[in-house]
This record gives sequence, structure tokens and C-alpha cells, in this order.
Amino acid sequence: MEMSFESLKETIFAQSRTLRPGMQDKHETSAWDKNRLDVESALALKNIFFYLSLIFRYPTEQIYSEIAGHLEAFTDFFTDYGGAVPELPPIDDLQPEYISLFVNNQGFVPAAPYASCYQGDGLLMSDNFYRLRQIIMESGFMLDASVHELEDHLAVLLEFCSSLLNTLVEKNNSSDKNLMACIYALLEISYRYIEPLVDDFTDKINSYASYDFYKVTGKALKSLFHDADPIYVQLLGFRSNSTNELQG
Amino acid sequence: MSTRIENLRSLIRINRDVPTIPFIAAGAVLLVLGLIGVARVIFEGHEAVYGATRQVPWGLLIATYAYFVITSTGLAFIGGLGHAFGFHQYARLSKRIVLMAFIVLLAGFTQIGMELGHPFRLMYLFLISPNFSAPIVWMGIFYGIELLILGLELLVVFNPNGTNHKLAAVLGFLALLVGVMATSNLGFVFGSLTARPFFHGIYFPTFLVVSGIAGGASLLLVIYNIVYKFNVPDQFKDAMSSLGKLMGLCIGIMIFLSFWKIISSLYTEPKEAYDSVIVLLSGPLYANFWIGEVLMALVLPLALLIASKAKEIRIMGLAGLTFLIGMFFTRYDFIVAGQMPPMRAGNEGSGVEAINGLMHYVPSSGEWMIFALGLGLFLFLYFLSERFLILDADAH
Amino acid sequence: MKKKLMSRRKFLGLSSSAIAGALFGPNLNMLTAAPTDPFDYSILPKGTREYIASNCAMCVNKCGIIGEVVNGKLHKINPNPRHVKSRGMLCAKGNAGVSLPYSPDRLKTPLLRTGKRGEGKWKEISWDEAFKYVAKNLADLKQKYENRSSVAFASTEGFQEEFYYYLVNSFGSLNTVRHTTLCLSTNIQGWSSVFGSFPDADLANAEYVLMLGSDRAQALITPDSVDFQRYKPKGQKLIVLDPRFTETGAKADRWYPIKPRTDQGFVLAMINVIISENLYDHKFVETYTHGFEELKELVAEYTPEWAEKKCEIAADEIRKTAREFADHAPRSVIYPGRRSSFYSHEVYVRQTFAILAAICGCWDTKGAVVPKSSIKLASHDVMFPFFNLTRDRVDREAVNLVKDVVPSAVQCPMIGTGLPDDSCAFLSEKDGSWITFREAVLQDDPYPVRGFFCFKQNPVQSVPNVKKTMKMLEKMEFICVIEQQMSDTAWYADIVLPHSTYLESWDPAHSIGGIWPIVEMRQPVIKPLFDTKTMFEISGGIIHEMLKIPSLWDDIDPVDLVDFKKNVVEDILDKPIQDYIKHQLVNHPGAYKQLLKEGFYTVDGGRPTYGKTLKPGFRFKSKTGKIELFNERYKEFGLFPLPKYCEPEILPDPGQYRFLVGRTAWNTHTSTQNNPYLWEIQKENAVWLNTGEAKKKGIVDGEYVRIKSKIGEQRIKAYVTEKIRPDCVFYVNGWGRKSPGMSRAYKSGASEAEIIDDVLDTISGGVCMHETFVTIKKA
Amino acid sequence: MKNKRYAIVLDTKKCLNCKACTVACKFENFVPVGDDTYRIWVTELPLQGKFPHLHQEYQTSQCQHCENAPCEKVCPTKATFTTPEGVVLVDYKKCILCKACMTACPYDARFVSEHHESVEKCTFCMHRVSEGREPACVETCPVRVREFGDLNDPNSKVSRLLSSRPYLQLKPEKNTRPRLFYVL
Repeated sequence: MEMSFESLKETIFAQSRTLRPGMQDKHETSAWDKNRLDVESALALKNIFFYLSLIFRYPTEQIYSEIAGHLEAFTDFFTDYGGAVPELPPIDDLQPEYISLFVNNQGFVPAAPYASCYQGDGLLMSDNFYRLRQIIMESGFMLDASVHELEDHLAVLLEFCSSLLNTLVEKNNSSDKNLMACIYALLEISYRYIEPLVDDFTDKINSYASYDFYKVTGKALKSLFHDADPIYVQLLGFRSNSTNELQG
Repeated sequence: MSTRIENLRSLIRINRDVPTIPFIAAGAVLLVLGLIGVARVIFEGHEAVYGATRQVPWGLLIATYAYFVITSTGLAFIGGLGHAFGFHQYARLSKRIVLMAFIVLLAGFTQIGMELGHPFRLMYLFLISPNFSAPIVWMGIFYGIELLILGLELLVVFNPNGTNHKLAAVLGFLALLVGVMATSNLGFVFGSLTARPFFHGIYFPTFLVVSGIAGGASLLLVIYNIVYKFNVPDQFKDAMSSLGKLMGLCIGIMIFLSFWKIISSLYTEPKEAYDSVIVLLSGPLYANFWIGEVLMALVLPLALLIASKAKEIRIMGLAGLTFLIGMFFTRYDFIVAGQMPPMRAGNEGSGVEAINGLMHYVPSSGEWMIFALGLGLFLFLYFLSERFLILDADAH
Repeated sequence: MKKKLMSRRKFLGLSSSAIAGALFGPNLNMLTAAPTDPFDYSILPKGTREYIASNCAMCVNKCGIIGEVVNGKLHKINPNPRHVKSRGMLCAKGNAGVSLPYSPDRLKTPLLRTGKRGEGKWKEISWDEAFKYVAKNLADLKQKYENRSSVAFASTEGFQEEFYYYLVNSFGSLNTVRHTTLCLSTNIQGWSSVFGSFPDADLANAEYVLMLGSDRAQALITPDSVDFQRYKPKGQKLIVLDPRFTETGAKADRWYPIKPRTDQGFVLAMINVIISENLYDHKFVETYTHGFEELKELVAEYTPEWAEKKCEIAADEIRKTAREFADHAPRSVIYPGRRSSFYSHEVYVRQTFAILAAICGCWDTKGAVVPKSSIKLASHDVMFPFFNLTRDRVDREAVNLVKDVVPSAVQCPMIGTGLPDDSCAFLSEKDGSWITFREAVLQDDPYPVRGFFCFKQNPVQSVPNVKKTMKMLEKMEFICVIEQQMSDTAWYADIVLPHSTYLESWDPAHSIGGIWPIVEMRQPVIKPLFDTKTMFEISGGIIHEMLKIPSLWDDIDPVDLVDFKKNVVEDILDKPIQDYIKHQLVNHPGAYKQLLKEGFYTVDGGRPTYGKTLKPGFRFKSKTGKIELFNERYKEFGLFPLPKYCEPEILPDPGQYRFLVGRTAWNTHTSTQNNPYLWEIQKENAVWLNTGEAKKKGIVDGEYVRIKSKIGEQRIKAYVTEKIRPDCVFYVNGWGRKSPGMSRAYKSGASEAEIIDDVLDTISGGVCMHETFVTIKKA
Repeated sequence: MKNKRYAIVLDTKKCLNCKACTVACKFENFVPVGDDTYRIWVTELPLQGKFPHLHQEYQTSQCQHCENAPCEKVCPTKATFTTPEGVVLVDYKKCILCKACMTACPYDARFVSEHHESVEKCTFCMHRVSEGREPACVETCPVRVREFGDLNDPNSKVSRLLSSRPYLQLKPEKNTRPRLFYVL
């Protein structure tokens, strides 16, 4: 019996249990047929996630030039989801903008880019944080030693989603049995960590930003995750109750 | 097979002469509003959407729940009188009574369903872990049975093969009995609260039963006036007249009960009960009390009933309407006023924010939306039935 | 609906972005492959619970804590039940410390200003860049002004402060300003003028406690706040004198609403009674004190009847108090307290307190005022180079500064009251005097100070008259702030360096003196969350960069430099801090282990020792070696040698109130108001106004009012109460913040720095926070 | 072996109004920041007298763990129950959030917890007590206003306090028989 996307989501949220690769039960493995993966879309989304991850990092010169260099390639994405193509201010303006929005302002941080801050009492490392660290490690990743950040930083989460999609695509042709764990991780990160953040996060950006760049990219991020259900249904090839017509 | 369909068809017709469309439309609008409220509760959570607080945990929805379900049991009581005690004038109304009681009860259940944080948990916990010392359990049990009986009654009175009057009489009697039990237990949910002296005692169980009957009679008077466009046919005159008298009697008892409740709460100023009564008489709820309760639920309907001499059905209908509006305030006022005296004084550091030593509560937009859901459900379902079902019962 | 959804998702089908992705540059990943595959699950913290002992740093008390760490996250801070100083308690602030490392508002990385000062434009820099930047600026200032003291260093107490001084001494500035003159410098000076040191009170064993102006129930000090109630024996009496009915007043057997600025008169009258009724401790006075006859002569005129007119407390009450005090001696305590930055003659007030204790023999014995004992730690014998280009402190060199520019010199005439009018008589070398220092900087007298280095101090909020502080900061060519949060001061800095919280850092061992002396240390309770460093690491980093700049070392003997590199840099700063700590504890075997386990260390089970100073041959730190009721050094300096009553010559105009400040038990000065768990206790401050006065002005409780002084105006809620004298108003400090980011404290309530005038006590250099008069109007 | 009968004895005369207990409770029990969300509180009782003759007391309080608990009586699902030691607890999984207990409690000791999706209140920190630790509010108090212990143990601090000093209980007219005792 194949699982619908909705019931898959429910399962993920109902069972906050360890998803160790190779340890899934039969029900889960049979829930998905890897041949249904829309590889091209997966690659596109992977790149969008990665690009968004770059955007929500501190714009060092290297990051800035990556953002600037690839902006054109994501024109469609930003027009569709952000309502406009973001205008990239000069790096000397973007850096202070990033700091004042996401790192430190006068005594506080307006739009903390940490998933934890949008769950519980607004402090870092709230309850789900350790589960996140576990998901990342079990998916075979960890934070690079040079990165002094928390795992639930938006940029890390987005990069992680990007990497998971990459794994899905790369291992799609192999007989790897861990693909379902990848999907579980991808959906859980998207729905448990990123989605609860986007509304409040973008609201805060809108009230504190001096340039449009993070307003537009924030809006794109928000719309993308509001639109996550049908995207994942289409991309992963799941049956959906509510979006059946799309599969037609 | 075909006879069955034929039989069923005999129950259905399109009543074009009953003015149902405006009510169905109004019901639909309220329902939509209500569903928006439901969505808000689901997405934002009870605490964010409702205005009830730590110190005033029970707000509008408890009042509207009581409003609906007690009216429903009042209807069942009248129906029971018709079926079981041979009040033939009421038997003519039996279909509408049963249908109305059923729908109003459903509307009441929407209110409590949305009020409870975990309505689904309730369903199985009542089975596996009921606390029989809790009045809510008995209230729940009796209202559950009431719904069942009303459902069965519906089947019986809408039996295309004709009503089994004997069965109907038994069920009507049971509905009456269980309804009284349910309502008085609902009263005891408040009457059991020693912490809230205004609630505590026999007043509320008694008052609810009496006011419920008046409410049922009012609703019937109003609906018959609407259905027959203020020109109720002669065949119902007896019934209407009798309803008017019943309602008048009940209002009389209500005045009696309320009077002594107030006097006993004022006499020598028994602390919290006194505060609650002052809230009503001259405090934040005084307009509700004097206009809503006293004028619209007691004085005006009684005056109108007397003026109608139990003959002028239109005037009795008007009395019913004012009573139903007044009854809403009566339910709301009682529940809110009882919670106005804080359990701890609002001193610095207590966490209790009192104004002039009293708590405050204002229903939130979300709570009004849920009320709209109940009201909408009733209007929508009932007038849909009016439009498509044959509701005139013949006297047996 | 369908169509719209599809069109919005067209990127999925298009390949442009897919191709673009392949072109992302290398080395962009924040995530790398996990070390083992298959992954070793045992390293994940799961279901672990650890208890780690350390010490609190939410205020100055350093109470014992035990962090309860669940799965690597700090769940709760519990009090250490065995801790000798904090007696197993932990206050609201200590408990709320849990949220400190987890606050998203904390500083996470070094920030360099790119816009104008205070404009809020920052860029992120690495620690290496930060160290280079700081070192270069220090070098530039030294070159430009040919004076190392052209950079001033502000700091406040804390275990890491000693490493800050490694930096200060390596650079060679003498201009250091600490918090002391905002707090208790007058107290230290006054008591030391009599006993040669600043003692503690043995409240656990006292039978009679007289507290003037101390609110131990709210301004918590361990162990005093614990002892004065928890161990209150049967029959113990507590007498509280305070213009406000404080929480401490509520605990008192008698509360006297004394008229502000007249405490000295009350105590002088007590001395008068005790001497004239022959109630003093003759033997003690004879054996240990100097100048009794002079004292007797002085106080002869200070009768209770005289004092009644000053303090507005009935003469009989004063007499009764004096007799009771003498009756319970030596188990009587006149409580020294802590913050004493009250009035311009405060040193004499405190001297009077000390004299009362002395003549009753309430000294160094159980239940009396007792000199601090301390456990000696091994010190690192560090020789810093001698720098030629170092000038003396500005607040010392600036001659006549006090009289010329400090308003207090005019407002509270000094001449004839025994207060110096040229400079601060007994300025502490290390602490300096905030007001004088700021004034000297503003005047460029005697030389320009153009660099400001600030370690965990927030002068913008904590030093009275914020306008002057801002002007001072404007003068600076270089401002560096080391902080945990973007404080009001950090916001105006050029570079901000993030310091680790006390729960994430190793702090050196620290000997805390007192009746119950202990040694404390901190170990990390949790792993650091961000790229923050401790002062130990920051000093090391900056000093290493300084060593790369030859111009910084051209005014010293090259041999000194070699020694410095070896002894300071290589042997201390380059080594793990644990080595430093172990060396500190070298004379106390087992102490290091004990500190790791318990967070504190005591000798002899922490039992108090009494009577060290009463042994024959003991010399008090005074000119005569005795307890000086008559201070010989004050005489030399032209000060009153005896505590002559200092009449306030400037009185409030009608309609004015004396402004008082104080604290609550749930906030530390200006640093904790943004903590959500403390903010919810009190969301803004309110000005206390006597019921009668409020009625006259038609002000009702909870209404907003404007409070105005000579230097500023604030809007604040009125708290109309019987709990304050009609001639005073009061609010707690720490509110009405400049930073919109102190999102909770911003624009709620009123700031004290905005309205308190910069009045100076010229003996110790302390500020006088209760010398400001205000008017109140409906807002 | 007799059952334990847990109780808290309070000497509020000592209370400094420092709020340490309220903050400790919040962290210990995951009680979120919020005006209505608190298990324990410190009230400033009304000021008595006129300047300069004043008197004020502070009253710390929390769930009274009544032996005759009205909240338990009215709970329809037995979510509120009393342990053999006399501690009144809420089984969060059984609570349907009807809030009857909140209206029934004469001490306003209960509130809706979004964290537990249930009504919650003071638990005497039973999770700590079972490990031999004191409740967080008892432990953190500078002046030990509260003592926690077993009434069945004649040598416990609570028993000795109650045997040596007069005490009162809150709202005795409700006959709830609280396990919080205020010594005078």
C-alpha cells in the first residue's frame, strides 16, 4: 500500500524517532519508489536551496561574488516567489545590513536566523535542536570545524536540504536503501525547522531592513516553503490527497 | 425498494411558501464565519484565539454551549409533555420539536467541542477513565443519551410508514427525563463549585431547567410565527396558547428564583457572591443585566405574554424572540459574573490583574466566530429542513 | 488554482538554474562529511545528565552554582547547597542565568564599525583581524600622543578582569577606571579611616543590627542577605533607617524614615549618648583606639535633641537605639553595607559608623563587624616593562579640576566642611574616579586621552550625566568594547569583541575575602556556542599582535622586552589557563580538584576566625597603628580628622524632591533587564511618590509623570505610596534604555544616568547619586 | 512502613520578596515566560498603617495540594489525581482542557500550559523529590521560607515546625485541607 504525501508528513511528525539509515521498517521503504524522483526538478531545487543558503550567510567577499555571479540564473525563481529580482546592494552596504538584521543590533538581533528562536521561548538551542543535530549526523554530515555556527542556522539548514537532494539524485541509480531516510530528513528539516521560521523571520526583515535585498529574498524563501507541499509531491513522486490534480 | 423511495419521498417536498431562503443564507454566512474561527483555532491555538484567561477560564463559549443545549432540553421537555403526558396540543408540533431539539443540541455540541482543548481525547477518556464524582461526566453522559434519544425520536417521527406513537411516547418521556437530568447536571457543574460562591448551590440546576423550558417554548413560538409568516393556522392555536402559558409560568418562576438569588447574595454581603451580584447590578455587567436579563428575558416577555392573553400568537412570538435574546445575556452574565471575584487579591506580585478588585473578561472575535458557528449551524440545518421536509405532524 | 500553482513552480522544470548550480565555487560548504560511516551513534549526547559546579556571574556576589546539563544543554542552574558564601541559595538573577548563553541577542563574532559611530553599521571580522586592528590602533595612539596613558581602560570586577590588566600593563597606560567610585569607594575610605580596612558584618551571629540606607532584602549580597533573616536568632533586633520603607524596612523591628543626608547626625547623637551615659567599652577604647578624648569633645554638642531637628527622628528614639546598641555590644552591628555613592560627605558618614562600632568594642569578635580574612593564592610574579612614555592618571594630574569644573564643588560647598576642593584626596590607583576622569578627558587636562578600551562596563548607562559620557566618547579616536551583549556603550564602539559567558569559560581562581573566606574558580558548564573568547585569550591575542609592532616597544629597555616575552607571553598567556590556575593553587594541595568538584575551596572547613587584630602587637593600617577615632592622616591632608557633622548647605527648593536610587532583587544594575525571565517580573520602573504629595499634585497611582532635574528629564509611571518620605522620590536603576535593542527595557521606564547630576565626593572620588533634586509633573 | 505525607511549611515572615523561587520554578519545570503562566508566586500583601508607621508582609504561594482537592473532584477524566503521598498531580495526557479544575480551585493555582497542552500547576517537583532532591523553590530560597518534608516523619523539619509553632492555612472555610502550612 503506497503512502500518500500527507500521511508521510504525519508519520514524520508523529514519530520523532531516530531515522537511522538502513533501519527503516518495511512500510516506509515501500512507501516510495525511487524511479518516481523527478531528477531535473530535484537538481533545480537543490541549487535553489544552496543559493538561498549562500544568501543567508554573512556576505564575505567570496560569498558576495557567488551571490552576485549567480543571481541571473535564479531570475525566474525570484520573480515567481519573491515578486521581483532582488537588487544586490554593494558589498559595503550589504555586510552592515546582514549584521544589523541577523547578527547584532543595538542590544538585540531583529531577525535571528536560528530555527530554535521560533520555537519555545525564543532562545537558542530549544528542545528540537538536538534532534536536528542528530538528523544531520545520521545523514552523514556535520558542521565543518571552521564554522562557528549552530546547526539550526538558516543557511546551514538550507545547505543541508540541498545536500540531501544531491544525495537523492546521486544515489538514485544505485541500490542504496537509505534514500527513504534522506527523504525523511529533507521533509523534517523543511517542515519542522524551516517552515515555522519563515513567516516571523520575513516579517522582522521587512520591519528592520534598509535595503530590499533581504526583503525580496526573504519573501522568496517564505513563499517557497509555503509552497513546499506540492513541490515535494511533484519532485518526489508521491501521491497526494490534496494535490492529486497536479499529478494528472 | 421503489416503495421505500416512494415512502421517503412522501416525507420530502419543497416548501416554497415558507420563507426559508433568507435564514438559510444567513445561516450559511454565519457558518462560514464560524469555520474561519475554527481554522483560526486550529492554526493559532485556543489560547491565542480565545479571550478566556487564567482567572476567567470559562467565557462566551461555555455560555453559548449552555444557551443551546438547555434550550434543546427545554424543547425535549415540551415534546415529552406532548408525547408522554398527553398534551395533545404539543403533539401537533412533535416533528418540529424533535428536529429543533436535535439541531439545537448539535449546535450546542459545536460550542463545547470548540471550547475543549482536546475534544477527541474526551471521547475515549469518558469511556476508559471517567470520574463519576465529576458533574461534567454526568452532564456528558446525559447529554450523550439525550442526543441518542432525540436521534431515535427523529427516526420514529420521520418514519415514512407512519409514526409509532407508542414508541414515540416512550422516547418522548425518556427525552424529557434525561433532558431534565442533563440540564440539572449542567447546572451542577456550576453548582458544585465551592470556590465560586455565586455558582455554588441549588439555584443554577433549578433555574436552568425552568429557563430551558421557557426557552424551548419561546423558540417554538418564534419559529411557528416565522414558518407561517406571522399567521399561524388555527390548528396550532391551542398549542401556541399553551406554550405561551407555559412560558409565562416559567418566567414567573425565574423571576422568583432570581429575586431570591439576588437578595440572598446581597443580604449581609457574603463576600464573593455579593461581588458577583454587584457586578450585575451596578458593575461592569449592569447593562447586560438590566437590559438584557431583566428587561428582555423577564419583564418584556412577561408583559407581552400578559398582553397577548395567550391568544395573540404574533405577540407571543415577539415575547419569545425577546426572551431568546434576553436568555443569551442571562447565560453569559451568570457565567461571567460568577468568575469576576478573583480567587486571590490582585496585589503586586500576585500575577492577578484586577480592576477595582474584580477580574475582567471580554469575548474575543474568535469566540464570537465560534458562536456564529453554532447559530449558523442551527439556522442553516433547521431552515434547510423546513424547506425540504414535511414537518407538520398530525395529532394522534 | 491549479494553473497558478504550476506557473509559480516553473523553476522546477527549467534547467537554467540547474546548470547554474554546477558553477558554484569550491569551498562553500558549511557541512562536511561526518567522520565515520557508518556513523557512531554512541557519541550523540542522549539521556545524559551532568551536574557541573561553578560560580554565578549575574552580579558581583559569585554565589555557588551547579549547572544541570541535560544532553549537552543547560537545563537549570541549581544553587550549590554546600557553598560557604552563598549558603545554598540562588536568587532570581542567578536562576535566570540559564538564558544568558542561549540568548540570540548575544554577541557572536568580532564586529568592526563601518559607518558613523552609533549608526549601527558593522562588519564581521575574524579574531586575527580584530587583534591586528586593536594592536595597530593602540600603537597609533601611542605614537601620536607620545603617551601611553592617552588610552584609557575601563573595567569592572570579575574573575577575568585580572587578564584585562595583563593587557593594560602590557600597553602601559595608567588611566584605568573601575566601577568602584560608582559604588562603594566612600564606604571603603570611611571605614578604613578608622580600622585601616573595610570589614564585613557577622550578621549570622549578631544580636542587634542597625542598617542605615542598606536594602539587603532587595540589593542582595551573600551571605548578608541570607544571614540577616535566615539565621535571625530569637531576640535579635533589626533597626532600619531609610527614607523608604524597603523590603528590609518591612523586616525591621523598627523602621525610621530618616531625612536623607542626615544619617551622620543620627549616629553622632548615638555616640553622644553612649559616651555621656558611659555606655562605651572602656577597655576596648583604651586598648585599641586613638583620639577618644577629641571625639568626646566633638560629639558633646551632638545631643539627641540636636539630632532630632536634623534627622526628624524623635530624640527619645535615638537615645533608645543608642542604649540598645551599647547593651547588645559587642554583638551589635552597625552595618557597613555596600553601595554608598550617596552624598558628598559620605566618607565622614561612614567614618562615623565605624567610630560607633569602635567605641562599643563591636570589632573582630563574634556577632560584630569583623575584618575580612582571605585565603592566599600563589601569584604569578609578573614584571611588566617600564614604559618611558607613560604619564600619571588624568584624574590625579589634573590639578584644581575638582573646584573648577565639578559642579558639586559649587553645589555642596566644601570649604569649611573638611572636604578637599582641588582634587580627590585618596584616589585609588587602579579604580580612579569616574567623574573626575571624565571631566579631565573632556577638558584635555592635563593631556589628551583619545583611546577608550572598555571591558564589561557600561558607562553610558551607569555613570551619572549621560550627556557628558557621550561627549567623552565623541572625543575618542578609538573605542574598543569587550562585552557579552551589544550594550549601550558597545553600540558606540569602533570594534566590539564578544566575550564568552561565565557558563562557557574557564575563569581563574579567585580568593574572596570575608568572615568566611573562600577561593572560587569557574569551569565551563557548557561548550561555547559561538566564536567568543575569554579575556585570557583576548589579551593573549592582542599582545601577540602588539609584539609584531616595533614602535610599541621603543620606549623600554630591550632586556625588559625579552623578559616580558618569556615571563608573560610564553609562560602564561600561551599556556592553557588551567596551568595558570594550578599555579595559583600550588600552596593548596587538592584545591584544584576540589574546585572542579565543588566550585569553591575553603581552609579549615570555612570556619570564621575572630580576633586576629586584637592580638597584642597587631598594627592597624593607620598612622598610629591603632584604631583611629581621630584620623591623623586626614589632619595632615587638611581634612577633618574627626567626623564633624556636615550640614547640607544647598537644600531643595520648595516643590523639589531629593532623588534616590536603588535596586531590586531581580536585576543587576543595567545588565539584566532584557532577560525575559527577569523582565516578566518587572516590565518597567516606576517613581515612588508619597501619597500626600501625589494628592497635592493630583497624580494618581499608575499615571505617567515627568521627572526633571538640572541635567535631564524622563517620563515614568508614578507609584503612589506611603512607603516613602514626602521629601524624596525614588526609582530603581537600569531602565529607560537608549538601545531600541534592549527591546524589553527600551523606552520603558526612566534612566537614572539621564537625570542624576555628576556630584563628587572629593575624598574618595566617588559619585554622589543622592545629591540630585527633581521636580515632578503630570506627563 | 507508613506512607509519606508530603507538605510544605512556609515561614513567610522571612520572605524578602526576591522572586528567586518563581524564576527557579520556571526553569525547573519548563514553564514559559508569560503573564498567566506561573506555578508559584510571591505576593506583596497590602501595606498596613500610615506613614511612618507601616507594616508589610509578603506571601509566597502555589498549589496547596489539598487533601480534599476540589480540582480533583470536578475533573471528568481523572487527569487530576492524588498520589499516595498526597501530592496532587495532573496527567497531561488525560487532560481535555475543560478547565473545570481552574474554576474549582479556590487558590488560582492552575493555568493552561501550551507546552503540555494541558492544565498544569505545581507538582511539588516530584521528579526531583523522587531523586532525593528538594523542590526547586525550596532549594533556591535565600532565607528558606519554605521547608518541604514528610508529615508522617516526626523528625522531619516540617513536623517539627508544625509542632512548635502556630500556623494557619489559606481559605480554611473551603475545607480543602491544604498541605501548605503558614507558620506564624
